[in-house]
Amino acid sequence: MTVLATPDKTGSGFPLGFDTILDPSPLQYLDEHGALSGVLRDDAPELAPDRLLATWRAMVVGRRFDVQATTMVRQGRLAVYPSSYGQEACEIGAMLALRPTDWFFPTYRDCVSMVTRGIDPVEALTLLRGDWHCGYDPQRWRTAPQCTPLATQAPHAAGLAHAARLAGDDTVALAFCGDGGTSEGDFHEALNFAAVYQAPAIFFVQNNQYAISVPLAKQTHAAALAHKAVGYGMAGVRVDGNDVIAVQHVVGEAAARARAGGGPTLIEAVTYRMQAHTNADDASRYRNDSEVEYWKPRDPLARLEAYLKACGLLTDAVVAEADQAAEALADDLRTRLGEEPEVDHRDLFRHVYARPTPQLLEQAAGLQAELDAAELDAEAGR
Amino acid sequence: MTVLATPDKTGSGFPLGFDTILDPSPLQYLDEHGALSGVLRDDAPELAPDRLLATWRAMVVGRRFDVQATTMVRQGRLAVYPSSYGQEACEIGAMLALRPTDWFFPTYRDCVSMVTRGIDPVEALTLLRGDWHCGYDPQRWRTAPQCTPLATQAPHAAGLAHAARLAGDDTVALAFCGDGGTSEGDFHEALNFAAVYQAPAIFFVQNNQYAISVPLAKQTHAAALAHKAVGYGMAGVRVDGNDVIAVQHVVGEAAARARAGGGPTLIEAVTYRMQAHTNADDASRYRNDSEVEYWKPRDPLARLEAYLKACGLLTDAVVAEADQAAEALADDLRTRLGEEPEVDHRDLFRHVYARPTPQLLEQAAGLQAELDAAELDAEAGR
Amino acid sequence: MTATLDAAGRAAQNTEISLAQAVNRALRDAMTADEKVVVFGEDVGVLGGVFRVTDGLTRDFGEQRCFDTPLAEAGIMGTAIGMAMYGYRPVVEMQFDAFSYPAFEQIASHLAKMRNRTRGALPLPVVVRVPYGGGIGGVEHHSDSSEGYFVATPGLHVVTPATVSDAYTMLRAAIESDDPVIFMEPKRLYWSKDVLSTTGPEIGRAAIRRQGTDATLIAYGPTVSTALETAEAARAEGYDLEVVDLRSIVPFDDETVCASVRKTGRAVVIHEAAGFGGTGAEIAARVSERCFHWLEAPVRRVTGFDIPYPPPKLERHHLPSVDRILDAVASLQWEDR
Amino acid sequence: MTATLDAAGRAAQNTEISLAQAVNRALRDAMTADEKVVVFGEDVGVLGGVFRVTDGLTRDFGEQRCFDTPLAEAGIMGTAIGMAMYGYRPVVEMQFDAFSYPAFEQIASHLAKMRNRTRGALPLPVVVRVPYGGGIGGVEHHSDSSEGYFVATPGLHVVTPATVSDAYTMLRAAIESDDPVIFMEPKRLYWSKDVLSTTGPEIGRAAIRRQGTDATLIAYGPTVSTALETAEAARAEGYDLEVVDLRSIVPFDDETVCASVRKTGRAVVIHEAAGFGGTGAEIAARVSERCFHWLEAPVRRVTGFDIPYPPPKLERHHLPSVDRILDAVASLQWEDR
Ligand SMILES: Cc1ncc(C[n+]2csc(CCOP(=O)(O)OP(=O)(O)O)c2C)c(N)n1
Ligand SMILES: Cc1ncc(C[n+]2csc(CCOP(=O)(O)OP(=O)(O)O)c2C)c(N)n1
Ligand SMILES: [Mg+2]
Ligand SMILES: [Mg+2]
Repeated sequence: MTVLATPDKTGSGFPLGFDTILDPSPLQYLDEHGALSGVLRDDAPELAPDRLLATWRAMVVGRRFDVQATTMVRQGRLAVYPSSYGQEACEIGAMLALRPTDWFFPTYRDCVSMVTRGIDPVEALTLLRGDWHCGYDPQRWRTAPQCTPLATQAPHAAGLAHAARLAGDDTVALAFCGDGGTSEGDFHEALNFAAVYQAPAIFFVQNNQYAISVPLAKQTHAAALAHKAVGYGMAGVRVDGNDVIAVQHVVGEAAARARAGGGPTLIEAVTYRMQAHTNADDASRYRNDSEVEYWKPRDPLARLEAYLKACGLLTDAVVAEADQAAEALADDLRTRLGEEPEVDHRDLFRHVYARPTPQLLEQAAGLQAELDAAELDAEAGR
Repeated sequence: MTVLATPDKTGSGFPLGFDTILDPSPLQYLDEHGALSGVLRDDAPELAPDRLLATWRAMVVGRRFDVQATTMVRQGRLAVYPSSYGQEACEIGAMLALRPTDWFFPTYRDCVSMVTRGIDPVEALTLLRGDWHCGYDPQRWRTAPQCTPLATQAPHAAGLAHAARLAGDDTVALAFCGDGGTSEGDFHEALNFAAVYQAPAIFFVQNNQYAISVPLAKQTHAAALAHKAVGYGMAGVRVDGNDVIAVQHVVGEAAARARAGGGPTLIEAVTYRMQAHTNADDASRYRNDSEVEYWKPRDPLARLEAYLKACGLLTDAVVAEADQAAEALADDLRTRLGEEPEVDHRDLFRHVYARPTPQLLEQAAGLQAELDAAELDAEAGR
Repeated sequence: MTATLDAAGRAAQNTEISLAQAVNRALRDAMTADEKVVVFGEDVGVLGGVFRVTDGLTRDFGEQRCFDTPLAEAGIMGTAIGMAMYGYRPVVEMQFDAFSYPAFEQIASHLAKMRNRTRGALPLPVVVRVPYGGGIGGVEHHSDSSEGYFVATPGLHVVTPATVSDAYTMLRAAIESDDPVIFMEPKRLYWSKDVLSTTGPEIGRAAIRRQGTDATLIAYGPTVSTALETAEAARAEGYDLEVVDLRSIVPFDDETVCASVRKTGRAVVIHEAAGFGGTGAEIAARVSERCFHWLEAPVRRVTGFDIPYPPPKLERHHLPSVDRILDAVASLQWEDR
Repeated sequence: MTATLDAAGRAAQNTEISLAQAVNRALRDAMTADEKVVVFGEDVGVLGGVFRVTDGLTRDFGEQRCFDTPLAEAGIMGTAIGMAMYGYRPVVEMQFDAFSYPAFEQIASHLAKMRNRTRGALPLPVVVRVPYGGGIGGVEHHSDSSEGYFVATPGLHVVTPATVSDAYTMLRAAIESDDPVIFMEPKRLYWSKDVLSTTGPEIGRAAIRRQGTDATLIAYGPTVSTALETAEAARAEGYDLEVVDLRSIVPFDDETVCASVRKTGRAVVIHEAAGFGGTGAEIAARVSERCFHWLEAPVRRVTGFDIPYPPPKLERHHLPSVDRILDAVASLQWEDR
């Protein structure tokens, strides 16, 4: 079967190949209890034991990262941390379905994706630590700097995908976006551009039900965010965002279609933001614990674990190795985030332009003189 | 029957009352030959002889206005004129389906609507004449100033509709927009706001197939612009924009639903821009005459005329009266646009703020002194 | 300005409140005084805003008067314009300065121009609240000083309070204004506290915050307190500095500013935004022009560098500091003394 | 700048071409020289742009190199950023000045900052062509001078040619730049003609367009020719005026400007944009500061009024005119002569 089914309503007049699912119930393969549901072919790559174990391991490590970052923001080691606890199936499933040559465009919430991609966890936290705006080399990791102005990364992904296609490469660009971000004009313009150019782009909306305090019902009147695909004539799919098998599957299909010239896809992954918006937020002001309780048993990691256990894949050795890797990462974070990094004030002026303007040279010299004088004062004990 | 039919695909999971037509073929009641097609109830208000004749008369007058304005721009009496020749079914049908208490938001192309509403034709041309940015009193005519930055009027309509609803009034707000304008972020944001607030707004897209030189196929990959309604969970309909009966009908239904608290509607009216974008444009650079020829027999006025003739409604007296009214309007335009209007330079400073700032008072005094000096010089024969 | 405090307000007049609370109280009192005043934006409803400025408004005035919007700033601004056209007086919040940029077209092409376009027929009594400036350790895009963009857009009033009392009285006046007002709130001062007084100057006027004879420090919003600190520190170095708090940038109070500079003969302009093309350029240019024969030294500017706002760990180098202002004062050619 | 003309270009070097044609030729030559250069925007394809600046590019280079976009400026700018991240050198057109406003967030929050955010790893070699200024009888929103918004945004280069030759050489240099360049094209001058020469100064430098001894007129883009006319007219009144064409606003050529003003001792700054908070404020402020001891009179500004751009019938009152500039020159305190 094909997951992105042509709507069963034939004669609706959609152009051929149009395969947005109008049924708003999300696609799911692994149910809340960790049992396979739906109709996924046995040879689907997502079901290969190696892949399943790699996925599970990435989720164990990703979650440990998130928990550690949350701890460290409480200790004042990060300026702010927006947790993706509970969204790991999205964060990790999407990443594992891409190739290293594909680009992706994370938001502030997507550190776990970045770590999954291979970026040094400390570099992944540079922005949130307050050291610099981006800590890793975007070209090396084919990962754009984390984006804060909502949905503004979506047109970048459309443009990069279009460029890749013009260049004859089979690169795909995936942009993450929140449910709130879908309301921005840039989201609309990006999807439209990508559709018109049939660019190999994937717009992956993590619908975690909230934009800070604003619930989805105040964000849209549509039955599903995936329905927006209809208006762009692009493929759209709604997937259970806590089912890492389904997420990998739809991203994989979307990427394959994009590479084959089939154009962009809008994916809405239905998930839940288990923590407050960031450590600075107080979620009790706008939502009930009971809502959070409802989502706890729907945990993406527990679900996968249950399945793997049932399959007998989770051997003690496998579990021990993953736990060890996770703890090593946490230890490393603790140590390295504990150090006070050197942030060079000269960086202020270095990268504004390829060649600093005369004005900037003046200003840099002024600051240097100020700091030198202060140092002299300090030395003189003043 | 109800025109905005619930999609016949039951079980698609749409919320109740969701009635976007997914079939992209436009709704039509009056075919190209002026024969009634489709299933419109005999007692539909649009079919009442009085209404039919009033509509026809407005179209005769509206077209005459447009032709006269086109002539006068060639004579240099207007700075620019974007013709709506061939789009009269939209311009006029939409207006006649509204109440005078409803607001509407025209673009630069919608002078014919404004004249239909009752605005003095010369005041309707103030912007395009270059005298001032808006010539009529928007409050009196419940007509926003013509909007040039594309789609920016759409959120105003959403806001005004929301305000009317909060105030407990049954006012509806209708915003015109072009096919090109639907690509702007503001269009998206406006529809989403209106849907979330269930505001009594109508977004009426005149899909005249071009945005200056850019054809619809480069504007969207969707089968229909009306499909965008799906993504907002709002009603959407695609209508033959050269069928003034159908246009009135769908606008009437949308207005009725809006008044009843049923929320906004997106209407896509399929029509054609018979003239160049404006007099300054050279359409031969980007489209073939054959395309224009294809649309000529689909003329909205001829079509209605054929129908009325077949019904025996177009008596000589009726025709004579309409012709006379149209010629009177043209004469009046010729005369009054021929005069050089007084444009008071003091207006430059008068309406920037309720109370001019000290800075503006200084500047106004400076200009006045300059002009006075120039006048003295002129008098002195210098 | 005729703002009156309600009973609760009067009772509270002797207790200190924060600047954020002063803004909240102004909103409350304006909503009570005029039912056409509505407040909306992202998270301003149940949450009460990310800075708690709109705390309790939805609870006390209902969802129709204070409501959350979808996440779209152009939509917020456009909706506000439409509502104002229908007789409402919207007060909208841009959650952080840089997040007003998506609304820029609505602001520049409509909000600023509607009265003018319609020869006064469609005034837009809209207040746009923009928390601005740095110094709170915010990550990128959370510390911009965007006032310059608005200042350069005719048709807008641009004001910014630096005190608890001004936050209250100026916001009341802004809401009562029949013109759009960009109300820039120095977010760094949200937690500063003071007793509320409603006897301040009119909204368009500057205030002399400290009298002095040697030089004039011209500041607004978040840099007013830095200027005052500098004036204190300068006493030790033998300078008696006057501090002008502009309060309103558009309109500009030439009278007060020029009187001060003509008295002292020297001026330093201070703001957080980048210097090049910033608001300080206008101030320096007009002071230089209007006080030409009174100036003993060129007007100096102490501003943010011409760089994107830096990350938290570096912002202390970027922001105008007491030391940097003192250096500028010292450079004002005192050879004649 | 090492721009070279192709054979056809060389042959044409002795014939006059319009400024629009010079821009067209620069695009062509850049596209020929580097296949990563792509041109896109609204109506730039088959139509060749509403000003015919991109005439024939799609025909000659194909749809992949010059293409129409959907009608959405943030989309255009965002797409350009994404393409630049992948190694392209996009040159995009904003159809008219005021229609760059929807792209403002992309410009301010990304285009200007990407190099900085990524410590140089993601430079954005994007050129944004913005036809700007008035004087062509355009209805509202078609005559804005928006340079000030960009000038106040660190990370952008902002340049504007005033001659046919500069239009060519500066655009070639802008496309070769590894940084984003806002290329402001004075639309009023699109039809002005001259013989093309490629021996002008570097892109960041100002040019002395006329030598003079009494006062310096500082202009850019559309007001350079007005300044030159004024200088001619001023001869009759006994003033020998120097005219500086800035060419580049960011970076700013302090050296050339200050040398001129120090020589003449007087300066008038001229631009079409509203005066308050406009680019002229920066110029006047820095000239006043840096040339303080050389100035015989305050620096004057002749600019558009602080109003929304007026309708065609009134624009002549708004735009800096020879008479108004002469008045400003006359006010430069010549008592000492
Ligand atoms: C343009 C813009 N407006 C406002 C904000 C402030 N803001 C930061 S996160 C956020 C909510 C985002 O919600 P959503 O898109 O659902 O993503 P989530 O945080 O849930 O991952 C808001 C309003 C912003 N970053 N950018
Ligand atoms: C924001 C903005 N961008 C660009 C333009 C320039 N422009 C004016 S009309 C037009 C085409 C509009 O096409 P469409 O929306 O289909 O309306 P039509 O002219 O066909 O009625 C363009 C690009 C504009 N007015 N506003
Ligand atoms: Mg969310
Ligand atoms: Mg069109």
